[in-house]
Amino acid sequence: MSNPFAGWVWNGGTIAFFLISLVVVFAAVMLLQFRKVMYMALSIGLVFLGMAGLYILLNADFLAFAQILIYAGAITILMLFAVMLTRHDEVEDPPLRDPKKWLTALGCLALGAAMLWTIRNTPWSSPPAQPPWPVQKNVAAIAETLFTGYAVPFELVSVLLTVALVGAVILARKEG
Amino acid sequence: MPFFQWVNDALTWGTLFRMLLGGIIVLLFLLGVVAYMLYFERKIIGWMQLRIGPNRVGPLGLFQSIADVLKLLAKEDIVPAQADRPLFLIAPIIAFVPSFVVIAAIPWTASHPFTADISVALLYYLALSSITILGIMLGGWASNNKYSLLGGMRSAAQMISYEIPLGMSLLGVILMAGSLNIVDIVEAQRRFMWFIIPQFLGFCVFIVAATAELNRTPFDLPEAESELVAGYHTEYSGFRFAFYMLAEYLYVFAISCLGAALFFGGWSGPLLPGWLWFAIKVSAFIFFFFWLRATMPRIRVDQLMTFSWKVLLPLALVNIVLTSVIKYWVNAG
Amino acid sequence: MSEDQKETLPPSSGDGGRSGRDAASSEAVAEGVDAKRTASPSAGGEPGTKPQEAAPKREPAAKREAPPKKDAPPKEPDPREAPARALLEEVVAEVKTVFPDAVEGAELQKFRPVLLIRREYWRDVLHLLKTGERLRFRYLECMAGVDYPQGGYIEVVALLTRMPEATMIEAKTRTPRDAAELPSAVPVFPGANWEEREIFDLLGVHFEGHPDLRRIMMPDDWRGHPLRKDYSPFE
Amino acid sequence: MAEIRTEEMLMNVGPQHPSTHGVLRLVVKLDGETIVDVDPVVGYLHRGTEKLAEDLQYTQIIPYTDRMDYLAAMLNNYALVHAVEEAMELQIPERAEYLRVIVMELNRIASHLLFIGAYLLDLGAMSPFLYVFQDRERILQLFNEICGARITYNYMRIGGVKWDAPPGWIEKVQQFVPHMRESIKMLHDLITGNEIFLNRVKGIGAYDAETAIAYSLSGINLRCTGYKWDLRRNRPYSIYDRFDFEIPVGKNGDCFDRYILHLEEMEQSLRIVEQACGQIPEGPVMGKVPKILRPPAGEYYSGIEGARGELGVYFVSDGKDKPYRLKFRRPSFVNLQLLPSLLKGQNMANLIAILGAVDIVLGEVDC
Repeated sequence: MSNPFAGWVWNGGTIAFFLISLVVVFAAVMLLQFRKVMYMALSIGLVFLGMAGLYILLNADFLAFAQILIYAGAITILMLFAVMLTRHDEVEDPPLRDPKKWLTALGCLALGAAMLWTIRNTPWSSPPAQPPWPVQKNVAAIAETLFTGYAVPFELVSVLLTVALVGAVILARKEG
Repeated sequence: MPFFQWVNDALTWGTLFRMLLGGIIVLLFLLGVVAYMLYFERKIIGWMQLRIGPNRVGPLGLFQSIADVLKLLAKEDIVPAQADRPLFLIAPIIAFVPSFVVIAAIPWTASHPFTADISVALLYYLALSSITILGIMLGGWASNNKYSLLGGMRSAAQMISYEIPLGMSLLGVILMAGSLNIVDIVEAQRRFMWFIIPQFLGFCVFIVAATAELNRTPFDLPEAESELVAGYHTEYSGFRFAFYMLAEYLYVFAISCLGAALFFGGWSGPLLPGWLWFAIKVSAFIFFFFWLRATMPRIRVDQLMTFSWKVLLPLALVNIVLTSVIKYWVNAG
Repeated sequence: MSEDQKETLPPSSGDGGRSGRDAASSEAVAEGVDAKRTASPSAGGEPGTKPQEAAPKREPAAKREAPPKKDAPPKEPDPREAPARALLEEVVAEVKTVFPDAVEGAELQKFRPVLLIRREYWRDVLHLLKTGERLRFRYLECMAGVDYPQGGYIEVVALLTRMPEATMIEAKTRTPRDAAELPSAVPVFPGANWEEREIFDLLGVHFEGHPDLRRIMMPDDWRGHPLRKDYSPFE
Repeated sequence: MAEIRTEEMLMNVGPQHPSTHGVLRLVVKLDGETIVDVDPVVGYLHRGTEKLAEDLQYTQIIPYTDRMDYLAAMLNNYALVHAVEEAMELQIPERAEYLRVIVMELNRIASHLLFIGAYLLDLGAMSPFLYVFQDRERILQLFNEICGARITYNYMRIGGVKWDAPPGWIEKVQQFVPHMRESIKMLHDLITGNEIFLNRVKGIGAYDAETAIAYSLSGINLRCTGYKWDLRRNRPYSIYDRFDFEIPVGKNGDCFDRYILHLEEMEQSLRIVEQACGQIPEGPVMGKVPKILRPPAGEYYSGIEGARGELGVYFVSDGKDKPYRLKFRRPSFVNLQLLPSLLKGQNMANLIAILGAVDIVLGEVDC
């Protein structure tokens, strides 16, 4: 195989891609590594934020900010609330030395290798030179798709969420 | 201003330099804005309360806030012994970074130098500002102080609750302009009329939710001195405290910019240059927040929640429905 | 101690002469007050218009002597006195119908009826004074403790008011200094709570049945009771 | 569904806290933001005034009374002076009585003004605090002119007052009255109609007259329940029977009634001041009083209507020049007792609203 970096343009986008990927991987590792629940919640927030960064690089602005708003903002805060409001030892016990760990590591490596091999050998259809719609029309396109092609599923999801909301309120009422 | 239009350029040393220069200029400008916002807040509230306000440092006390900032920077950075040290140190930064980042989406003039032309600017604003809540909540928790914890919790609950009516109130404007981009919204107003008129209900919801989102009187519960001493930043001192203050005042500025751009036609106006019009409108908003602070007592925490969910949210929904129906009707007819 | 003092307000250490008088009718009490009042000029050289002159007789003899310059021409009886005495008689009679031997003494202090209650009856009498059909002194205006080391007792005073007439009477009781204990008035007057805590703190009177008897003014680990006359901070 | 376990939190509000009005400490047991239990801890300012008084001549005690309720020191002065005068049956010159009434009522206004300012500050509104200080400042100036002090007046003496009013003083007071009426109107406009304020105080911390009487509450804390009880009327002292004024009472016994009664009482005090300024005669300001005051032996109690309730002085004299025992019945101390039962089950934010409305001064609570 030729130079894997052939054809790369070192512009902001690519640098950002590598930086963000690094942050996401780092945050994901830290999430597993931390022993304090609070720190874990923060790490997962950082992962969400990094994913949003990747979406931006893919020109999916709307998705990116929805991701920040809902995952990095609301869901992380929800987790923090849950951590603060529930009583537990905030520190996990250190993991036991376990032979299974080595097996796990081997399995992970094998999985990684398999995925890499698959990706390299899949005949991808050549990507379009331009994104299918101009950046500015991103939101409008999503809206159009949602409310025309997928109107029924969208409405169904809305109903489901409303039911969940009402259910939550009723449960909370009983508690009080 | 092509000099600062670097977004789509290849990354060269020149681009990097222009990037950094633009960033530093905006940063310094914002610091100046915050410093003099503080000064005017103290002056204006002073006058409203029959006092003089700062008048010692420099002519008319103009350097007072600069002196205050210097004092804060020179202060010892105290970390309470029982605090969660890493979180305590990082929380103000989490709170403060998004406050600067959101400014990027706000166009100050028609050619908006320094401003990212983001297609989803309003969503961007709402999303990023929600990160600040994280910083405030963590600061309250990490201080290991009961007042801080209560303040942090209240703050998170309040800001989350009011983010929803705030976002909903913007939807009316978005529907009318047909875009999430603030530049497009301002342009739409130039063609049609200031959205304050057709979106008056939306504006009312916006201004209330914005005040709550900013934790300002009468919604300043998170830092209600008389109950929680200083709320989430009770234990903070020195420049970490300054970070929280900076974030708070930057959001005042940012929300005022947003209000001016979405409801009052942004930079548009006769005779005067665009940036001046924008500055005047933003100042009016800021003045309004100061004015509120000098007038209002504080609302109670349960009333605050009830108000958000039972009054503001339904109003915002009604506004959305009305706007959609009218827009559909106008388009059809 | 002079004999007229014994007649009106004997110390709680008890003397045999009391019971007979307690059993007597309200007129007898009133006469007792009168007797004191007429006796007092002869002792203090003061005309009969100053009923408060009776008070010092509870004090040790060394303290009680009023200055001789108080000699004044005899005055008319104060118009406030007659109704006050009538009230005193009425209250004493009411109390005695329920608790015949609860009242140890009765007098007028500056036109204010004063009842000295035997300490075992303290709470019951207060309850009676508060709820009694014709008494209804339901407002506890003030409570105070006074230390009398020479007499060996501490006096606890409760000033009760009938509302809305604003008629005030004073009920007091005595408890020995070295084992100061009284039934608490809190079940009767919730407002006595902190006053009793204060008396406990500063005078060391233990109020039995008090819901929350702790020091209130001094720190919890303070030793001694500052308002006692023999208190020394350096002990 | 699993049981949600919530933990009770013990919070120390005070002794250094912005809205405990001094060094009051409240140990609050919280469940979330709901108050489960409150234990007020007082005594941080205890100076042993009652013990000190036993070693002081009666006139020497007067400055100590200034330090009790330092917001209404004239009334404290008067409470002591009045008790001794009653005991000794002294004759007070007319002019002195009028001057006393004028300064006492002015002091009541100053104290109520501060209550309103501090209360609104507790509720998060800063401006009224500074507005009321403007008016209070004028009263303090008047006091400064008449007695040379702004807070601790030490103005009254047994038998009269220390100084006569300087020339023009009465006129200044007369000018102050309409000015103050305007200010009260302004305060009504600014505060009483404010929706947020009403929401925070209406129906909060309410109790009925029976409870108030059982807990020996006095002053506005009693009158807010609708029970008309003011010692100036019910047990007239000094020359209050010569003036025409009303006793405003509340209806619901809530924080709002307590707030509004302060404003209404100020208006009544202004009426008294106005009438007193019109009637004040010329003459001496100090009666004929023996050099050394020796109240005849006995027990005495006299209560006056202080700014915060019934301010009583109970003292036992053994015929000497010093009291054998002196006890102050401090209204703040007594009124504060009801606080724990008012707070139970309330929201944490209501703690401030309820505590503030009780209107305590810690110098008086601790004495």
